[in-house]
Amino acid sequence: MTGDNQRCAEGSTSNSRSDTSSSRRSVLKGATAGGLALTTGLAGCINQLGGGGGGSIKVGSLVDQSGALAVYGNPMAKATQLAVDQINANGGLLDRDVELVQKDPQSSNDKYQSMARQLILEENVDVLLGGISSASREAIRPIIDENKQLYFYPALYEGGVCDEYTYLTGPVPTQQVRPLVEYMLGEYGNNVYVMAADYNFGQISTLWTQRYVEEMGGTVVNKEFIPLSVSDFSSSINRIENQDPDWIMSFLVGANHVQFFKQANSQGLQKPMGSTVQAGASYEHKTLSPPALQDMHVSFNYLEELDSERNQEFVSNFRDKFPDTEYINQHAQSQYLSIQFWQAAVKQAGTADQQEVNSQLENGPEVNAPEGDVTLDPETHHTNHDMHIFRVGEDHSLSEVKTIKGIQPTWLQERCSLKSESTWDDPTTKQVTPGE
Amino acid sequence: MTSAIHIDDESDENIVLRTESLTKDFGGLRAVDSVDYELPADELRCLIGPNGAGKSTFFKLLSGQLQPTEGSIYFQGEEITNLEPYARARRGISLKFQNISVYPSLTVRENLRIPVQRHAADVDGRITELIELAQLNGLGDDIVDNLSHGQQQWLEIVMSMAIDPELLLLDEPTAGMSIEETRETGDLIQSLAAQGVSIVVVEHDINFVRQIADWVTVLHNGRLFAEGTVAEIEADERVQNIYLGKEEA
Amino acid sequence: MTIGATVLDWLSIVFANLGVLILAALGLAIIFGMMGIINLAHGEFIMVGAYATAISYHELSAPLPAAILIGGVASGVLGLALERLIIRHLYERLIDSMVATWGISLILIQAALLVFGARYPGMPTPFGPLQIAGVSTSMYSVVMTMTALALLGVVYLVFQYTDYGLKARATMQNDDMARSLGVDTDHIYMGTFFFGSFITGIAGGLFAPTVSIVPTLGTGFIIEAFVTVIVGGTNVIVGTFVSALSLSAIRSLGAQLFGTLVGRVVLLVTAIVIIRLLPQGITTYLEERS
Amino acid sequence: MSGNERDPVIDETADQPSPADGRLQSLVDPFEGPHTVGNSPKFWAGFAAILLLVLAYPLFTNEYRVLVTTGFFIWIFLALSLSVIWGFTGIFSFGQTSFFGLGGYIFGVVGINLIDVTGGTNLALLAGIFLPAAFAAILGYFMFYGRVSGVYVAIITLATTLILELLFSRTAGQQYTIGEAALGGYNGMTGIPSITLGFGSTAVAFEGVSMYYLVVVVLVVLYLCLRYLVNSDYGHVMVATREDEDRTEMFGYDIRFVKLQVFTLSGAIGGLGGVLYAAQGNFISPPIMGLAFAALPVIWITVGGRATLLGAIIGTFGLRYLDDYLAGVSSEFSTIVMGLILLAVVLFFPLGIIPTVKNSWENSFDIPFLGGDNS
Repeated sequence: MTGDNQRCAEGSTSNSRSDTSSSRRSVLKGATAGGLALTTGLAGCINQLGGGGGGSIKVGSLVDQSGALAVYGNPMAKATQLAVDQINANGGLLDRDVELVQKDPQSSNDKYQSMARQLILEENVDVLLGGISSASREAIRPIIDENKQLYFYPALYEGGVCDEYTYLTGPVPTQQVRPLVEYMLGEYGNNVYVMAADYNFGQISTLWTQRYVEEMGGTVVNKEFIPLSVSDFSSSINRIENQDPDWIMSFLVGANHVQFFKQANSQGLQKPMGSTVQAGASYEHKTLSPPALQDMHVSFNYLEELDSERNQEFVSNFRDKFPDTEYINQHAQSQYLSIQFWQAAVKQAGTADQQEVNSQLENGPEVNAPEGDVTLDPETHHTNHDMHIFRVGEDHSLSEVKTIKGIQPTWLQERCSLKSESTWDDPTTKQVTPGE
Repeated sequence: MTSAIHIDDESDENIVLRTESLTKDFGGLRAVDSVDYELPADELRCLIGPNGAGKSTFFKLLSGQLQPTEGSIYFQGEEITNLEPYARARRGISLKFQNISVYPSLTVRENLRIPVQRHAADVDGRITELIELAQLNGLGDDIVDNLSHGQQQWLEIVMSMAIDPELLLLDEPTAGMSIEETRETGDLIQSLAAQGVSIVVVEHDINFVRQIADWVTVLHNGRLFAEGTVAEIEADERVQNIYLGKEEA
Repeated sequence: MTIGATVLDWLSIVFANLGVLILAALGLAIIFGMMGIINLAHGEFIMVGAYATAISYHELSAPLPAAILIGGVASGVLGLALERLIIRHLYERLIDSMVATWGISLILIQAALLVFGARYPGMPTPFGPLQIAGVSTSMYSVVMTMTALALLGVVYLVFQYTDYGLKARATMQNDDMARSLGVDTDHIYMGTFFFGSFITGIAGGLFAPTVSIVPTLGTGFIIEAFVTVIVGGTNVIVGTFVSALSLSAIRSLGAQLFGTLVGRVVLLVTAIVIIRLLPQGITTYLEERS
Repeated sequence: MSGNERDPVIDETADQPSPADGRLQSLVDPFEGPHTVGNSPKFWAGFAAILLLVLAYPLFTNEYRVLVTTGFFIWIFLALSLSVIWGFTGIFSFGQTSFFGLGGYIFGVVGINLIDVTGGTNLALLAGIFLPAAFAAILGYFMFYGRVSGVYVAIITLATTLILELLFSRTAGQQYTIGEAALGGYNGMTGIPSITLGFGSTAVAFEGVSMYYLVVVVLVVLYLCLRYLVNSDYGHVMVATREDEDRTEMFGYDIRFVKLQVFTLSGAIGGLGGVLYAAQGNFISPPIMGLAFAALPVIWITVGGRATLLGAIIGTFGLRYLDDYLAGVSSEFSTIVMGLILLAVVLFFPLGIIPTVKNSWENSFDIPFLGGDNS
């Protein structure tokens, strides 16, 4: 009985909740007043059995291709398609076709939840990828934990997720912020002005920035949090000019916030800037007309401009298949990388069964991804990345100024040991924040 | 300059409604200009005046729809100047609006149920009674929108009676009616007056005024211009002039 | 930071915000004030104006003023088409016009995404910085506000001194009466919707150099536009100006002192308080006083 | 004003109703009246049939469809909270999502903190209903006793829900934790317990199929209560206020207080919907109070039909099903099709689907739609 039918026996009866809420097993879930649930469970299974057997291995993917986050999601959707097509092109996986079921939640957390349920409970996918904003990840993680679904979250984020079923192929602040702060303090001076999007990602990244800046002897002269819907920065630009910092650290996210760079440029604000989101994720250097993003320094594990031989091949394959691609951002490469890790683990495990694949993943496989050779960290389920710092020129061309090899998510390693302390049936599923 | 002649000097408690220098400004325009008005109980009186004389504004001040700029209003001896409209209705003031205000999408019976259910014990009995009074027999379940203009006016008059008021204010009850309907409205109003409710009617049609009332008050440019019996007012040359637009206040 | 500099800072921001609010709200005020149509697709008319300006700037390399004009015409024509096809049946049906324009908004955003992708190349902000008495502001924002005030003047002139303007105001007060006096109200509505959309397109064109050209760019303006129009009350010119001035003054004060979030919340709270104190908006209050 | 026109009375005394009908009739009598669609044995038969179908649905489908359908039913609470004030009392509110969001967040905070103490979410459920109702009462007093009406009520309520969205998306830091429950800022609050009634170990958690039945039962009870309300004397005053405020006030009704009471009730219904939404998804985030969601109930009611509870229910279920289906198909044209549908409904079903279907049915077949004798 192959993996994907196992859920049928397990899914409708087991109910281990994530440890934060009540550990009470749901009595009613097993047998409602009319005893209907039991028959439902079986009924639910009957139609699944038919669909199981040796059919294709299913990969589920949720990326926003419309609404405010489409700018990040379009390249990601193409990257997933490319990865699956490449697998099928050379013989599929374990001699079975890989079928991609990719949906567009239209930048709405509500749709993320219902589509995650559809992919897990109805499509019975063997692995789930996707989620762009931290909000969408947190919206579907309870559903993933409840149904023991193997899940890869590709985007860079504020860090701290320690979840048995979740793997994170995007970088975390320890990997992105520390090297960037170190470089910028060295190059431009100790007074930093932080501009951050006013939600979890912006706030926690600012906490990390403050910690590293102070650790390295600098001072954060001001921290400003901007709601996602705000697009007017005149008061902020005035404050920056008055406080005259050495450089600015930016965690601005979304189409509205991009206007900060245009307005700053047109108001004559000339300051070197650092960011873990600009260019590499939302490719402003492609869409803003120069010199708005001049003197911006970004630290990423992946940029389309990376001039490794392996990346050039990846980029040309990508653009051959999708000529109208605007930019291949970090999120897209991480989708591709997630499938590489999953593929390696499935081959190792010899089955698509999620529990087996999970234990293989916890052996810390190494894959040669477009960004370079990367390994999975067994204890935190995060990825060890090389970090590249690029500077945006006056004509918005990118030039690499520094590379730091193999950075591990050290802070999380002290607080999260999934391989040793968490198991498939008694999972740890929490998110740790710097305050703790 | 008012030529009010008080024929019957009533003592205070017999006055059901009194206003003291009641005034209302709309920006620069003074719609009602310090009007002193008295209505003895159980009287049926008319209020006339050319268009824009302030009649409707005066009624809206009485009903509480508008707040006066100055002056005060007394009802049955108590001041009600700043009382909310619903509180005045509960004390016994009822208004029939200038343009017909009934519930067009509901049936006649449902229209009547709204005022009646708050005031009568035997709701259905009272409704049937009022339907007859409004000469709408057999139309109880018709949608009010389908009734004729006159029928809707009668329905509203009867609805305003349904809350057993002490004082009934009727704002142009015969507007848009045929001669025959106007006469019937006159009979209806007189039959209501007979039930012991004081009534003030705003009207233009002088024949209608002659038919129903014996005492008339004339408003002009927001001020109380003249008061007296129908005959005196008809004979008063100055009243005719303001209707012909000759005389300034 | 001397007090004077902070006040100057604040004034420069108020001036910039004033321009944005007037531009965002003027087209809506004309359509909502005149015809009682709640146009939830107003943000998308701004987006169409911005796209048309960006496209004509990049593809036709048209100079900025010409590109902005093209933006205005594009929105105007779109408005005209939608008025003839859909809105014409919805006059006097305030709520239904809202649902219909919400549908139009969904369609326009997705269509822009399909045709131009998630992000269209932006435009440089012209003129660079402006230094006045130690306060640096963007020259373009000054130009925008001046243009906004000029547009206000144009709209005033059109409504006060043209034949169309007279008929339009008559139709606004009482369309049945106007019709009985021989005014072809159907044409007036068509013309007014075109005029409102044209002004909104011009606003979109003016915003183009300061925003990133994405299908959802309109959503950023719709709340501020509605609040400005509602608080302004019935008079299109005076109402829009006075409410835009007071709202931008209060918002920038909040933003200057407590940060942008407070600025945004303060704008909404001010709108609530003004509506509560002047239930018919500022203009009726002014008219009563004049 | 759109309302449902009715044809002259069809005299039904011809076929004498048997005693059984009599008892059935007296049972449903309080739920029938002029302000609801469907007031006859045929309607109730149809109602019972559909209810049976709904109760049996989980037998024929998988757990995912049950969860999704429960979600559709939960949205109906939001629609009914608007229908009762807008459809029946003429209060056009654009901010019902503020009660929905508040209900969800309050249930989350109280639930997370008490689930391991009392073993149940009883207090959380009550708090999620009564605190939004209290908030509605305060907001209602502020508006109605200031004689604010018409489109201005819509703008104030819209501004309120947008302010709530802004403030809640600001609560991301550690300091925004109430007891155990982290508000979570823009990422939203996670770990919200399912509805668990009872105390200690005997408490019963409602999830999956059992939650489906709970929601269906609560929805049916709410629908019947609202039918009773709108057909009662109080309901007449509500409809009268909708039709003509000044006229109704001059009959001695303090319409400010009437609107306040109905608005408070609508806050409670919206809060209940938010509680069920948060409990089912074990999650709630600020966008639920944003502009996109605030506009939805207005659209559902306009499409379904403004002056009918049934219209609100059918309009909401239909559009949510369609939205889910189109998103599921994940074609690039999903939102365009939804936009076209909204246009079509507004242009071709001006009164909303239910009233238009009712009128055309009655005009063509000349028998009351759903067998209503005078509705």
